[in-house]
Amino acid sequence: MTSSLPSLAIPGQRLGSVTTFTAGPGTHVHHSHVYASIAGPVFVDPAQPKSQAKSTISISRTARVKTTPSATAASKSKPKYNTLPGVDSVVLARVTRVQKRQATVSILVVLDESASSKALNPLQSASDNDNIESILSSAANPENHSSSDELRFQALIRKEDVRAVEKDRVVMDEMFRVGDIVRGTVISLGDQSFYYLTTARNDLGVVMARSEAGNMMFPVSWKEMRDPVTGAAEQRKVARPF
Amino acid sequence: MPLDTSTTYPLTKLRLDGRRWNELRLIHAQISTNPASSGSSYLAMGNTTILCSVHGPAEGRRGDATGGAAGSSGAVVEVDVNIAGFAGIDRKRRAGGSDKQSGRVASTLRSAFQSHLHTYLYPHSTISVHVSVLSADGSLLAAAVNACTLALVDAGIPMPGLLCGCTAGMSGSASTPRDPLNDYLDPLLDVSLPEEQELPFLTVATTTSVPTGADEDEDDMKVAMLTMDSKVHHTYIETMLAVGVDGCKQIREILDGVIKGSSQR
Amino acid sequence: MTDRRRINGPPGGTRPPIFASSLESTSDIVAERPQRQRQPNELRKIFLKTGLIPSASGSSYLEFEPSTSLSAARSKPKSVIPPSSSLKLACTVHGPKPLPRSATFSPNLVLTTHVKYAPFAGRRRKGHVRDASERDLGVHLETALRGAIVAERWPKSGLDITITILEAEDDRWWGDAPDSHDAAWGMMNVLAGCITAASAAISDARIDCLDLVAGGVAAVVADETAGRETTSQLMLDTDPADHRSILSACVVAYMPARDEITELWLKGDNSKSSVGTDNRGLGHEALIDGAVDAARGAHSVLAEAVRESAQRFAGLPSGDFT
Amino acid sequence: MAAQRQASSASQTPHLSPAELSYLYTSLSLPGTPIRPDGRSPTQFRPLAAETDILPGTNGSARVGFADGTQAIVGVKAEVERTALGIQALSTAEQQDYAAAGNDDRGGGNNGGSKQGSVSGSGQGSWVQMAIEIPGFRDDDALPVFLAEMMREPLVESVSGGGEGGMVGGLKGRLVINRRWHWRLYIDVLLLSQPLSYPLPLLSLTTHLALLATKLPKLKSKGEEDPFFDDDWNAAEYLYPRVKSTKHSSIPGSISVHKVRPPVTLLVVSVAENIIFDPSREEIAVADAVLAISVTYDTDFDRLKLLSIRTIDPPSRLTQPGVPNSENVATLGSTTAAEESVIVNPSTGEEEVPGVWRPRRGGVKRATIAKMIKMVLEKGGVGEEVLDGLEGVEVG
Repeated sequence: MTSSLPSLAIPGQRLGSVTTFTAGPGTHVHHSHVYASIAGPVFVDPAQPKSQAKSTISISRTARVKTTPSATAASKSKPKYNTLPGVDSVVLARVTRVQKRQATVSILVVLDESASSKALNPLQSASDNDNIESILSSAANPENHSSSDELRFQALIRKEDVRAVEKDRVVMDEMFRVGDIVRGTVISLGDQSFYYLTTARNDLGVVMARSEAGNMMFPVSWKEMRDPVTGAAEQRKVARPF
Repeated sequence: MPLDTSTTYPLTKLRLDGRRWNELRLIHAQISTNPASSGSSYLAMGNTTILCSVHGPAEGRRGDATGGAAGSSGAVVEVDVNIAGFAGIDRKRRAGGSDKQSGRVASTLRSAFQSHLHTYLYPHSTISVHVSVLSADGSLLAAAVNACTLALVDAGIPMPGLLCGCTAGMSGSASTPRDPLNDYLDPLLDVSLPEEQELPFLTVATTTSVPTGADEDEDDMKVAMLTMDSKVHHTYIETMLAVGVDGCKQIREILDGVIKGSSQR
Repeated sequence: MTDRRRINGPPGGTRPPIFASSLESTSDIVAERPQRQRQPNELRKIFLKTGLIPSASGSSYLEFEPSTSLSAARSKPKSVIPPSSSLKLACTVHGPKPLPRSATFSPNLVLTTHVKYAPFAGRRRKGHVRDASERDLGVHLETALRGAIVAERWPKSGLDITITILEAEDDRWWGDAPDSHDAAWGMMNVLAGCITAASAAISDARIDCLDLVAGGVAAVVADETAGRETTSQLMLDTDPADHRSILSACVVAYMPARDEITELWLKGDNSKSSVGTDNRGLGHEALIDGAVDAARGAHSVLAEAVRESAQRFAGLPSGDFT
Repeated sequence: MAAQRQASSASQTPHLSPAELSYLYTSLSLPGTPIRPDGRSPTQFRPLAAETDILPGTNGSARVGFADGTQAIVGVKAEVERTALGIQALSTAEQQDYAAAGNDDRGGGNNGGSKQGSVSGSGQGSWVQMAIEIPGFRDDDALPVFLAEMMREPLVESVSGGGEGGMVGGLKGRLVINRRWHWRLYIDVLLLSQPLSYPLPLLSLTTHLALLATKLPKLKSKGEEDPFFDDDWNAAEYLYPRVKSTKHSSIPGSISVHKVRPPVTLLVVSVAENIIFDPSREEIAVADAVLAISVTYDTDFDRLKLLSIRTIDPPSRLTQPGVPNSENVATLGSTTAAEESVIVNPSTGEEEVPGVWRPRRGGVKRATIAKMIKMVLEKGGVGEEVLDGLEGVEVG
């Protein structure tokens, strides 16, 4: 079955019948056949032997070569059709504005669900072509705001979505500062201009921040980070460090 | 035959198109010409042809600068004038969709009607007027005022009275003081395009606070708009103005007839 | 806005004077006209490569093979004026990116196309502001691509496709008077090139498409080699400079896998010609079919270029696919 | 306003819900007998009111109004202009043979041209200029530009045969005064209100009527003289010449008919297997494919001929998809998956749930295009019907 499939497909190439395959990411169905819709290597997720589900055929958007997708990742992750932030995707975002009721962030990277449980993999689908490390290192100093913010998707973290407990006591200024790098998950595609993010989980929140003195800070508790040079502590909604 | 009024008029006492000094051109008007708008009109003064449509009063566009604070006390009048490429004698290609002339006409109309209409009845709303000039043959602004009035009446927007415009010129350059003994210059009513180009003229629009009637009093007549771009000795102004105001009165009766005629149908 | 402060040269190229004494005979001018060396159903070779512009999420470069007379003139120039031109264009795709703030919510990918001739692309200089023909091309291209893209997979985002035409096709042989055949036939070739190149660039940007959409041109030309008799003939991938008279032409954007046309632009009066069939009314069908055949040819190049870039991207050694 | 400009070719997409779209599509795609929202038959046009020669200051003008209140006014103005000469015209007498010989293969138009001797060759397409003004659009926005090009293209392309009452070299040939002078035709199209549907049919019909009514002053000069014209407007000649009616007795009351007529551009959409003419805004919103087909009357063969085709981006590609109940969170569990069996749409090959709207994607089959063209061109088809209807409009 797999042998009849090409290792590499181009858009419009017929991959198989819908009677044997389910169309996964990177493919579409036309006249009862699965066709490729992007160019790239073809992957087949074999069906669970006991279930009646068909094998899912998909085309990888990433340049990873020949990593057999783990069964856990395949089973839990919903099919993802694009590199855009979708509901439940984990993103890294930079805070651009902090208001009383909400913080505005711009999304830097969309992480794959399968990878987010492991470590940050720099080769994951990035929302732009820049290297992830360069984005993050340049991110924390506010002077470095380039016009490329215009090209990034904007998102909002509303006050009630910052943390799961004591939602009414949240003071936005004590949670985020402009320039922080935040890990969050998308709860809604939102309106015409903003996605909505939440950080109401232990592993979500500020992951990188600079102090007022401009030094990278390290987390000391779930709500505090400290400057290693001056020793001053600042308040943040800190993501659980790994 | 020399084709200008200043040389032929003193001899014949007839203007180029055969009119006497106090004659209007033929006015033909119609209202409710366009069912897609709140109010519309078609007006032809001689060869000057204008279509006008009114939309509103409607909610102003959000994010519009005029829709905010200015509109809180009353409706905002927006006027958009479009002079068609084929309106003049030579076909004109306009850059960017509007030119100086249409812009000036639009702003004059806007200020005239903004103060004329009972805008206080419609706070936070916009009355947008679209004027299309299909054929321009003089007295453009006056004809536009009349067309707008008709369209606004058709749209049912309250106003104290009909706003009627007319032009008046002098049959010569009128650059020297007027000599009461040897007064050879006649004022001319409702100037056409060739007259407009060679002679001084002014555009006046008047209104009455009371609707027209037989017992109309001169005192009720108000000048709502007056523009003049040409040079004329000040002694002539009074004559021109008097003729223009008289022309407005004639036009008011015509427009009145148009409105009443259409409502009977 | 024209430069009023100095006296500029004429905007179009001027023809150098040809002195009667230097001409052997008046037929010399006729001899200069490039002749089509290809078979009626033979296409020009296409060079297509993707991923050349690193700052864009997808890009491609397309070039048509110069005609024999042009390559001859390049190697051994007889005149400063090249006899014909061949299409060269670059396409960049930016996005998917957020829509501008003023835009309304869109559940689909919003496509924007810009086609711009470089000022030096044609024989007549183009301004920096897009003119009517460039906007017209942009709309055609948008129609062609929108049908091929699976737009609902990219909500709330926009895709900008920018095409710069570096060398345009001529609308006619340069020596002909502008009235000989004045319709913008070269524009149709340009559009076909734009469609093919944009399709490659979109695929390079990994935007979901139903199929690679390829552009093809066919035309009915009045044959002049057959003496005084005016026989018309269907030609694929016509170079307008080769032909004295093009009666009608057609460009399609075609998806071979689905046998569907996303864009069709046909113009010209082919009622006088009897192409393919005896029924004169069916001339247009032969024309559309011819354009589809040309598009199939372009598709094979397109597929190869996309496959090549996918291999490079996936790190597979070339040739390692079934 | 900004969003409107963005939807360049598709005109405005009406804000219809997926349910409405699906309902429209289903009723329009009923095999054989589509049900249109306004009850028209598939080939029926909307009623319209037309008048010509409304503007004294133009060479020809027309006004057409649809019942929904959208109106268009077209004014045609002609100006005399000096002709820029090409190599051939500049060259010496011996090359003239060559020029004439070369022109011969351009069909009947130029044969007539060389017969007349002094009149050289054919005109240029650039002598016809077209500008479209639509409220709410700048005149260099994509929609007006695209529409103007779409309507200008068949106009300059329509080369028709000579003969009695014919037009030598088509419209372009008609504009030639002599070797050094020609007419330049400005066609200004004015849409008086924001279009409620794709304005092409309205604009095309109005332009057609305005051109029929267009007159050019009678030429008094001869040959290569600088042209001068008869002052008498009554002596002016129609741009599209008329002949006394002989064959076309079908039109009652008309004494003179046009042998050559300007082209008309028809808007045709396909919904599933059905072909629908003159679509309203709602109909165009669910169309699978939209074509603009320009035709004119072919005097030589007494039938219609095709001049140009353009595809127009169907707005259905930009619509919002519906959510089938099986995927809808709000109704989850109330319907089983079996109730909503996915079927394959026979015309598009896409899988869809009946009653759930999916935006169209993909292109159009060649067979569908051929069917659309055939319906326009065939004898007694829609194209003839429209041209005959326009002929019935009292002109001049």
